[in-house]
Amino acid sequence: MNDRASSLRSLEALLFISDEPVTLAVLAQALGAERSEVDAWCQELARGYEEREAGLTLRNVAGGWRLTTHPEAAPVVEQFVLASRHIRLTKAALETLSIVAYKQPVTRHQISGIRGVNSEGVLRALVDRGLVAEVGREETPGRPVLYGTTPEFLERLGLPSLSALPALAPLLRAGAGDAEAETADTD
Amino acid sequence: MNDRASSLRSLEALLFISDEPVTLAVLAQALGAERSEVDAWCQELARGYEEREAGLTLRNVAGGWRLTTHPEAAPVVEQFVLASRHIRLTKAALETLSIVAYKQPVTRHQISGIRGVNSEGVLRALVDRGLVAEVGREETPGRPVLYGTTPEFLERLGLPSLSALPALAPLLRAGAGDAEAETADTD
Amino acid sequence: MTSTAGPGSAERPDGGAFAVELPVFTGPFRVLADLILEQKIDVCDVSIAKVTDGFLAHSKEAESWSLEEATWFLAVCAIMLELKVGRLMPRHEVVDDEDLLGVSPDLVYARSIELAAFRTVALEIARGLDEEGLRFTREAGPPAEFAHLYPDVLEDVNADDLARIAAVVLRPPPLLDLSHVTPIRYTMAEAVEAVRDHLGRLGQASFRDLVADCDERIQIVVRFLALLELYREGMVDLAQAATFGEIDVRWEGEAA
Repeated sequence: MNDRASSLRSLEALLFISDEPVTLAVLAQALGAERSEVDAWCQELARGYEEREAGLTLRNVAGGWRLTTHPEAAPVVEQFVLASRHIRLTKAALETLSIVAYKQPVTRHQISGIRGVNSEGVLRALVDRGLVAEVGREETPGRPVLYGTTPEFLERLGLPSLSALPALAPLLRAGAGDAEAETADTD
Repeated sequence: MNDRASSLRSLEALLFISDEPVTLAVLAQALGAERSEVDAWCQELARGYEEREAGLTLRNVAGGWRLTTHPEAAPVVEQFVLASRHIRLTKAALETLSIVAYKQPVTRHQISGIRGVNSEGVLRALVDRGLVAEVGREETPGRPVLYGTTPEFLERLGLPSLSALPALAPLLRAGAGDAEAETADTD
Repeated sequence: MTSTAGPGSAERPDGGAFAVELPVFTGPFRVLADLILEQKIDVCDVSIAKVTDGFLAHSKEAESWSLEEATWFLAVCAIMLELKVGRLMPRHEVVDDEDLLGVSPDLVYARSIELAAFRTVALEIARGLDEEGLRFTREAGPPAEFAHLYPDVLEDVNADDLARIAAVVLRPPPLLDLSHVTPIRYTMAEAVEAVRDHLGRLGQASFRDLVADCDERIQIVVRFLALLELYREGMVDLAQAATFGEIDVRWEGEAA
């Protein structure tokens, strides 16, 4: 077995035992390899799973590489563990979560301003679920708490980083007519 | 994707999320297939791992099929466990141990709820260390395992019995004061 | 105060004559009020008590005491107080800044687009969460064979250390940081109900009667705010014969 094959083997084992996304830096150190090299190996592994229609998938989420089961295996897995990883959020919670995601760091007051309703309860629920967290205080009188999304948020969304969120700008340029239609739709 | 491929995919996913050998009976029920069929699929998967020199290996051990890391990856895995997880594990283990000590009998789910993070791995490490043990099953759906501390735990701490553990109530009250002071500091 | 000087008057009385001197702002009160309503100054940074003291002093010195100015001042103070209550009170779902302020059509327009954009991405986020919910991670950590490598957790740890850790982990999380707020237990809704109940039966009463059952000053303040709210809605009429004199309240709404 050559070095590369051996490294791929160790890499897969490390990903298997990790209970969180593993950064390239950590993997590179463990494998004694360059980050770019490890990145290429991860992509190779990921492709391999895909090609052989495996029960596992490897993806870059929340700043690291993580093995998960394939979505198509979900019905069987859910039955097996008698649990669902599905999180159901209310419309208000989703709206608030979106605002935090795009506007972070953001104060509760600013969120309420955008939503037009008090958002304290819904914000607290998001904090309780680990999707949102306090990330600091604004340096203005009263020093209000600033909120941001957590790594778990990215993980739950399967995104490598915040920059992978869908772009907001095109939506902001949309006319008010569209906006109203949209609002009516989602209500 | 045909039925067989789909079953193989689900099978691999089931083996991936299990941390102990899974019996053919359990797998067969989960997949809605015959035991002999499942056995053949497991052998096929196992051969697949071997052929592509994977980091994982699927073995038929006492009691069932078990997916684990390949022995050749062991040195890297050991280093990884030693190096990158040491501090995190100690803190997580102490937290988990303290919860078991004061809340016993307690389920894994309850512990994870209190800590706010999945505590399966760390709990198992404590069981392996002989500090925590299964003490029964909760009579609720799924009959989750209840955990408690062992005589060895008391011995290590030099305590005659669990009732000799320091009372928590005064610490909780004192802590509340600290928390307020902390809050005031950050204001 | 009479109904002739209600906030509905076409011409807003000029409050510019009255100036304030505060750490956050020095200048005409009217400007301060505008800055607060435009959310350029945080209402929580303004001591309404100090402003009120200033206004009373100003009123005494003024040659002609303007009822309209006083009414306007009171209305603005009431809004600021309610804004402040809304900002400080936890779990207060009723009061919303914009309900009180009214918002310019331009701002409403801009915000409707922004909110619609967030609602659209919220749908995508929901979809992402749904899809991701189908993937399961392995939480078991390293296989049992590697457990011997785990650090000995009880090394250098005694029972007291363990208890301290337990106390930290098991302590119920503080719900809200209220260290900066005196707890307020009285709500506008309750106060409105109390006034409505009292006046609905008797038709009219003095303010003194309406607050006879109040235990704390803050309760009286909230009851007064409730009166102003009812006045704004045209449910009550207010009359005060002399400065600091008895306020007579007459029910204008339907009988309870």
